[in-house]
Amino acid sequence: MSESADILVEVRGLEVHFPIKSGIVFDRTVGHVLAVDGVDLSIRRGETYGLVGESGCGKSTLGKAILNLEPPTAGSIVFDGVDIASLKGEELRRERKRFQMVFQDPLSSLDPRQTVESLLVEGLRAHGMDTDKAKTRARLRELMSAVGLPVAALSKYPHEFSGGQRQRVGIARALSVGPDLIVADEPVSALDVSIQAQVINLLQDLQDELGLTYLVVAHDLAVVRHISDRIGVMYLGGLVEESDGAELYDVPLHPYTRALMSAVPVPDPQVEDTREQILLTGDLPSPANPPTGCRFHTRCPWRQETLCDTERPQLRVVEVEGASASHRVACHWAEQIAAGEIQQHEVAPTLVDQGGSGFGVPDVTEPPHQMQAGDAF
Amino acid sequence: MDQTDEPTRRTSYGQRRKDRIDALAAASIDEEPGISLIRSAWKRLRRNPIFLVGLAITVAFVVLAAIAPWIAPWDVTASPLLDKVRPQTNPVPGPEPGHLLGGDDRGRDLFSRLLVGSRQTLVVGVFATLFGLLGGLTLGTIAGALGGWVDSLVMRIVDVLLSVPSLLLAFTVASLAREPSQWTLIIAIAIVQVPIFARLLRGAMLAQRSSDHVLAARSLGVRPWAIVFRHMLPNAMGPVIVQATLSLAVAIIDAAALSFLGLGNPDQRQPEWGQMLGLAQRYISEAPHLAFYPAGCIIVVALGFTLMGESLREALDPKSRR
Amino acid sequence: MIRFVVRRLLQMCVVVVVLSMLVFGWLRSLPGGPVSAMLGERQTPERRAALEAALGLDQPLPVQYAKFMERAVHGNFGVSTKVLPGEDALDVFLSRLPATIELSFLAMLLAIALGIPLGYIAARRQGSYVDTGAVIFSLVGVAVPVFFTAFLLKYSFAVEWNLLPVSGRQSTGVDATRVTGMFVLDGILTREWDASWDALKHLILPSVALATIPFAVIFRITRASVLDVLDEDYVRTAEAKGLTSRVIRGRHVLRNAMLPVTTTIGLQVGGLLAGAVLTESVFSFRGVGDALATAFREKDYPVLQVLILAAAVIYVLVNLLVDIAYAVIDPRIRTR
Amino acid sequence: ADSQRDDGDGDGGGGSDDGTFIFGAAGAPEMFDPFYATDGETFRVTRQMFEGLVGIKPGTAEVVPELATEWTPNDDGTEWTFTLRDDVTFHDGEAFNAEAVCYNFDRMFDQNEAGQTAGEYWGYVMGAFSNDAENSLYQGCEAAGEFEAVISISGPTSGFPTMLSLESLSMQSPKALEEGDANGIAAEGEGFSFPAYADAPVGTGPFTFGEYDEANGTITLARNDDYWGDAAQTSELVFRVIPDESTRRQELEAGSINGYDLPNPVDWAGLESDGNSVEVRDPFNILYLGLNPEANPALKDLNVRKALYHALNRDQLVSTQLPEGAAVATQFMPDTVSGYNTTIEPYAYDPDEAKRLLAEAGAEDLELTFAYPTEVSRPYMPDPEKIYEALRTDLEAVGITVNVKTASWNGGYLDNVTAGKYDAYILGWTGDYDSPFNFIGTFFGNLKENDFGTEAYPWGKTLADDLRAADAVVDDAERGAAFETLNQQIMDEYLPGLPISHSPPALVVGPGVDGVVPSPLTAEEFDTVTVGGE
Amino acid sequence: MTQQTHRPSQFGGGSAEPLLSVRDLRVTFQRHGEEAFHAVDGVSFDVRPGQTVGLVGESGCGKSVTSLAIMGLLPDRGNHVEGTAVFDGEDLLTLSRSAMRDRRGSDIAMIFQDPLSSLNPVVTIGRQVTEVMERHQGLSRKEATPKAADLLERVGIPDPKARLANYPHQLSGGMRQRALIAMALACNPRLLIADEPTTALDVTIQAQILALLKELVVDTGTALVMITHDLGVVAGLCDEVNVLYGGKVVERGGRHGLFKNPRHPYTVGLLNSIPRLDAVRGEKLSPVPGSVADNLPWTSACAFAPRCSNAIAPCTQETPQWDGDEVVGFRCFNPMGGPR
Ligand SMILES: Nc1ncnc2c1ncn2[C@@H]1O[C@H](COP(=O)(O)OP(=O)(O)OP(=O)(O)O)[C@@H](O)[C@H]1O
Ligand SMILES: Nc1ncnc2c1ncn2[C@@H]1O[C@H](COP(=O)(O)OP(=O)(O)OP(=O)(O)O)[C@@H](O)[C@H]1O
Ligand SMILES: [Mg+2]
Ligand SMILES: [Mg+2]
Repeated sequence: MSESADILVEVRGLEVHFPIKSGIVFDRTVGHVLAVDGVDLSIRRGETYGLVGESGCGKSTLGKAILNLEPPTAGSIVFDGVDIASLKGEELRRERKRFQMVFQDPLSSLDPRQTVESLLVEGLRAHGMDTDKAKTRARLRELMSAVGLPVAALSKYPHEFSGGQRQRVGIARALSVGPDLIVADEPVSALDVSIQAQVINLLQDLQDELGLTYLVVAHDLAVVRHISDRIGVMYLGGLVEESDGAELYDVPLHPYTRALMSAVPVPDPQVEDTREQILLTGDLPSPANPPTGCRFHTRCPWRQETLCDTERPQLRVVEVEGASASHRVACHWAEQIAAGEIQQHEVAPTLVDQGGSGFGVPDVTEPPHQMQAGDAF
Repeated sequence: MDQTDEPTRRTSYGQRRKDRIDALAAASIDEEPGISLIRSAWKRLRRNPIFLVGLAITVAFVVLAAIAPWIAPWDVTASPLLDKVRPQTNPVPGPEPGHLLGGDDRGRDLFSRLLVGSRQTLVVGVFATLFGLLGGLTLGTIAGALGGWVDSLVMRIVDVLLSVPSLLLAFTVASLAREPSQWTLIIAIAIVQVPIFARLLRGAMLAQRSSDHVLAARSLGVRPWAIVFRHMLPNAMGPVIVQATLSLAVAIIDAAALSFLGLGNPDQRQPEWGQMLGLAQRYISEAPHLAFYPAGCIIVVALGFTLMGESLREALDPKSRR
Repeated sequence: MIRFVVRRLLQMCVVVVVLSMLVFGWLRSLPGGPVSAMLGERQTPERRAALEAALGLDQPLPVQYAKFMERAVHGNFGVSTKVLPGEDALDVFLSRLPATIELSFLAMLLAIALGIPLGYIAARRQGSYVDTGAVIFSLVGVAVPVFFTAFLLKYSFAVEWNLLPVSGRQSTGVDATRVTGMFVLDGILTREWDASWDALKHLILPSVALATIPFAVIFRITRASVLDVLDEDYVRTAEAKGLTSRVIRGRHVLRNAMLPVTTTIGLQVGGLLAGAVLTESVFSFRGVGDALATAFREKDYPVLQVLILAAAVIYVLVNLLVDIAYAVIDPRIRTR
Repeated sequence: ADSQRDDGDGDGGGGSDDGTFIFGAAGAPEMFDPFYATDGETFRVTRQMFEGLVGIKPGTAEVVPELATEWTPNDDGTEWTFTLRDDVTFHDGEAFNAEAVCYNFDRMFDQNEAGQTAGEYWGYVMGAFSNDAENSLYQGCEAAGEFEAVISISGPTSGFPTMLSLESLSMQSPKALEEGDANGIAAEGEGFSFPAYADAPVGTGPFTFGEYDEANGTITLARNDDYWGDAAQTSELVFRVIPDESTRRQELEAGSINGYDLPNPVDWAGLESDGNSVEVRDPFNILYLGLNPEANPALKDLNVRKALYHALNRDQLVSTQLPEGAAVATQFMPDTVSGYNTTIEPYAYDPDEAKRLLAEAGAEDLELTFAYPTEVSRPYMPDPEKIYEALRTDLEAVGITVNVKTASWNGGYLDNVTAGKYDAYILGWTGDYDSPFNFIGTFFGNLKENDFGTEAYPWGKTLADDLRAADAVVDDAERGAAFETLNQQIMDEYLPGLPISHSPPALVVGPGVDGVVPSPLTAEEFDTVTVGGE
Repeated sequence: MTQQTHRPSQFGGGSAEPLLSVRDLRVTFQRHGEEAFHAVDGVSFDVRPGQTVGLVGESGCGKSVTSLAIMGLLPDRGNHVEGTAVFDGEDLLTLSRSAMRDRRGSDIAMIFQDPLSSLNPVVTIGRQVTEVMERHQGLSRKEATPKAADLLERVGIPDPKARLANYPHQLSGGMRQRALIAMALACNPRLLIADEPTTALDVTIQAQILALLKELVVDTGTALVMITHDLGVVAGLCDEVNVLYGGKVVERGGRHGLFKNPRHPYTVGLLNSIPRLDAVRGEKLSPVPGSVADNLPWTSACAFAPRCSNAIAPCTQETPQWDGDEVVGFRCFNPMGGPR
């Protein structure tokens, strides 16, 4: 955030609330799902910003809101100097060629009735870039080779491709109008492991070639870490931590980030047998009725008597060893936790929903021993 | 011994692979042009005996209807057997050489009338479904595309229409006409179909509206009307087309019922199955075959369309592709 | 739940008022009318005008409607002109209702008792001859006109084999006490078993004829729904638990498959009312449908009005009941 | 289809001593006060319970004494003295006498507004009610003695006293009328609400009212054991309402009814061969093809109308479409009616002549809007559609373009005919009683309002006047001659419409039923019927 | 041959007899008018008491079909099963329907992938748990209910008594999966087959469920067949790992051996294509090229050959044979890594 010229997207106080309706004769709004609830973030030109979090925490909604595909309830999204959130109709439509989206499910995001060619030409046509037949043709070839598909694929229908190939088509479509920013919503989570890697590599190659800026949404921390320059961790509609990719892994500051990290299984028995695990109790509370104060306090093993349940922590830079100035965290007690001043404790199941009591996690190589949830090894 | 801990080897290994991916990606997409969903559904349908039976019936029916006037052995308005008709002793002349099924109560050749009767039946069925489809498409598209209060309004109207039993509604509409004709019949049946199509299409349109590929088109900046007509409508049409096939059967049965009740075309010069059935009612005790033939024809044709529609539905329903 | 019911009832009131206007306007825009029904060949413009004036039919439509509403508010829906001349139309409806309830009830019972098991069997043996046969049978049932079905039924069961009565509700000479107007029930209540049995025999053929369409629909929905449910993971789970096929069929397959069937049954009530018109006429069964047919033929406007509105109310109420029942059997709605 | 019916098993034989006669009716009676009734189904029931001053000889249309043993008019035919039977009591024990007769007539005359509209037959034959007394045929009734009633009318007419045989003008118990507030009819909404009397009729006939089981559609009448004449043969008479024609037949075949009216001519042979007897009535009706010169001016030309008539192959129509016993009509009334002209020759079927006449009239391209009614079956046209088809084919054969029109009987057909919307249409008439004026007077007697639009013709007024003059002739023979002349004129010079045929309506009774006397007026009395005995 | 399954002797003593021994399992789908398709093509593996055996592979490689075939849960028609699956001395594949019914749920239990769709939405959790006990242990519903509450408690569902009356939709995803596990454990099965039990769940919930499974295996000595496509899950849980490709086991090993020294190019490819939290950042992944659609038929080639970086001439001409035994082995002409 040193140079504002570097910043492509600047999101301030973004909120997306979905009304919950009900009524006797006429529907009234009786509440809101706070899908995104006060997010600030900025994405620099050319970087990959990764967004992680559990299902339902608002990642996709945030991604869509940034593209104004989901109209924000509040807040501003300044894209290269233009506030997208306030744009409407034709203006917004014309602006769209600068930011594109890649979807999670490659099949459902492609119109099953259109050939790849017409899918790709459509974007060009919408922005008046399809004036010259030969040029269009050349552009299509270019796109196909960029995503590693043969030109013959142009005349095929989406259902005739494999999952990975479909995702390539989806990427080609996003690229067709020459965007600066691509929001990729879980671009690989519907794909097989071996195919995932192909698509991740492709995304990286394209970024190198075309200087794209990415916002990658995923629930898989490993995937996000692999491709992101910076990572934001979301919990229940808000960012709880944001930092450079490597640093987040080395110095996770937010208890939720720690738990998330420790939950990801590593395909290495050695690591699996020895690493510490923080088992969270229970599930994500409902975004229609989020907990007061820190949204995580109901599941937090480091929860304190004060502040946590009354005041919502803001993202802030903390003075912790190894944490750089761009590392922000929304935790009242981040410093104390990092310093080991606050110890983990057992979390009782909360009112919000079904909690889980602790379970022993046996170590598979050594005689199993009981472990309390939240006990750090 | 694996390469995992050797970055250099790994890169080259990776590079090798990358090349292969592209080669492979190319290889696995054969050169022939793509097969649309419809074509692949057809491939499945081709092997479905139920569909084939339905198709055979339907095609036979359509072809017969097309060529009926030329192959019918007798002029349907002439009464070659009239001399044999005696109201009490021989109200309906029986079969004889040259008259396969005998005659009707006016001494007209029954077989010829059955053959030619397929035409009006087809016309009524097709046009009623077509008009119903058009009406339903318009309403459904408006409701599904615009949403909001327009949607609510349209759907309330549709609800009211749907809450009246269909035949009763058709009967009501048909009886409103001062002079029954083929067209009042068609309109009456079409109106009954409108809410069905509208609701179906609107549901499918709403599903499309929130689908990823429509979102994708929106994010591409495709103009709203183009999204409606290029993406939403074509994809929402699947269930509608299936319903249209089924509706053809229903339209034929309803048309028969209405002309049976005297609301159809009053002009007997051109035969129609429902009307023939209605006329046969009087002879039900003495000459039930007069009712039997047109009823049989209606049943078979309705069955043809239904079998086709049902198997189409199954073929297009992703759930049934096990 | 109560909010839901109140909401639906309010909606129903709106529907009924709108419908009453539509029906009122519709009937009066029909060609012909009660006057020509009363006068027949003796009709002359003069006599026509006199009769119209006497009946208030010469006044502008809104005035007529206003008068109708005014009377309706006082519980007076106009007197029947032809079905039961001189009787209040609502009373005509009420007096005919028990017969139709009796008939529809048995028809629905038949349709359900046949449709659901057959639908289940057809689904279990999808693609088999049983399945194909049942599907075609149900389609044929829908396509055959009621008068034809009725004729065949009467011909074989009543005339040829003399097993059942041809038409009517009770044999001549059976002296029965009337309590509810539902003859079978009346016989049971008064312990006049013969009368009850006789009335039941009269019910069988018309209810079979009336049941064909709901049977076909219930059969097909059951079949489709069972097919869907059989594909569900929880059925596989139940199999994996080694449960007996009886438990799987009842608790896991049918209980879920019945949900859409329940709604269908409600929707069929509307169809049953429509079907009763033909069936009751053909079987001389003095119910609402027969009254509707007569009223339409003879342009008995007051009765037509009451019958159509009543049908709409019944339809809405039945569907409301179905929705409530649905909520009761589907915990996903009940516990929300 | 042969019925394998077990004859002993019918429900018909049940009940007391002499059995029950169960008759299948096509519709329910409207009420039981014949005065307000208009339809055949009601009259069929009330006929068994009520009698008029004059009656009809069974099996004919001839007038015979009934409650009056004789009647004599004064010289100008305006005062009629009726000598009454002295052995008659009403079902409620009230005595039948001249006072009762006058009570009845005054009751019928003195109707409130609703009653005037509802009391249709009175209005039809008498013209007006007490509030408009000068226009009424009926002028008053006086009891000249206990059993002598004098009825005054405004002028002689062919219809009086025959019209007293009308079911509507039957004698009813004054006490019951009084107690049941018989005149308390009111218009309510679109219908009439009837007084209590309408559900509890009291007459003098061979049967007394039992009950109307509305829920089951049965009307039960019981034998009147105190009947002045021969007591009814069956102890019970039941009418079962069976609207569907084929159901009536099946009920008969199943043995659960003993007879029904208007069997489909198609079924006659089959019914007979199953052991039933089809009783064919003499035709007392006329089917005609109505023409309306106002709707189509080309029809104003007599030659065009004649051409149309020559185009019709009525012999073929009668033999192929109408039941046995039907006859080609030569004039607008059946031959049993006085005033029938036996010398009129039918118009020959001659398409060439038809074409020639059309050409002569310059109407080769004649286009006709020709209509028929649906959802109806009348005694004179069991099947309008079929008759229409035959007529249409004939018309087309001589080069006329026919625009087919239809509407249901009550759903616009009658209205459209009355309103003159069709160029041509088929319609007919069944006589109420034996009077020529009841036929042609009804058709052409009212110049302003008749379906034939005779006002458009130069001779229209003459015809109407002539008809009324003929009707006012007191002497029967003279009057007959006048009507014969008129019939001739109508057919030769006027031809306002084309009389087609007379059809015999039938009624059918099951095996073992005897004593049914078919009436041309379709007015059978069932007291002579016996059931069972096999 | 050196890899030790690290816990075979804890239960069943010595070199325990396999509890389940699958030999040459072959499942062929034959649809009307379509070509026969071998979804499972000669799979063999053993499961010993107390052992956790993993089946890993990409989507469509036949994992689920294998488990369903063992359970006798394949659809009634359109398929053909060959081979043997000996459980406790009996071949499950030839057992009568009713005998198989008796085994299912009592001796062998199964957990499915999607906890919501795998639970009957209109029957209470309690009933769905008790019905197994009623069926197999002859308990009455009344007797079974407290046991069901105990079970729910054991799998970590808080306030189990109240939960018995809940319907599946009233529980969260993790709780539903726990309930499913409770049902599977109701009759103390000796073998538990878990088909991707955590795929539909979030990582934090996945960790909870995996922890639970681990504990159960240890506590009860139940043998566990773990089906997953996630090598990470396998690494943390399994004693023995079978890698499936195109309906055949292409490599097998103890988890330490397999992860450290993978031999089959497919296993290697899989391992290399997973982004790892502990990997050096910025490194490119090395994906397996192509997709399953590129497979060759096993009949005359190695199905993996078209995607294989190590493919040599015989790979496209012959079917590679199993090189190894019931404990370790692979199916490759040109394996990666040095000779063992
Ligand atoms: N259109 C909508 N109307 C109402 N609520 C919505 C809508 N879209 C999303 N939500 C709710 O908002 C919350 C956030 O949804 P979102 O899809 O952004 O989550 P996510 O983090 O992307 O989850 P996942 O990983 O499952 O995709 C969820 O609780 C969801 O139910
Ligand atoms: N009932 C069936 N009929 C025909 N083919 C089937 C059937 N069930 C599965 N298959 C096919 O068998 C193959 C193996 O399927 P299976 O479900 O075992 O894969 P899987 O390894 O479990 O994959 P996933 O990870 O997606 O669950 C697939 O190609 C599938 O299409
Ligand atoms: Mg999402
Ligand atoms: Mg699977």
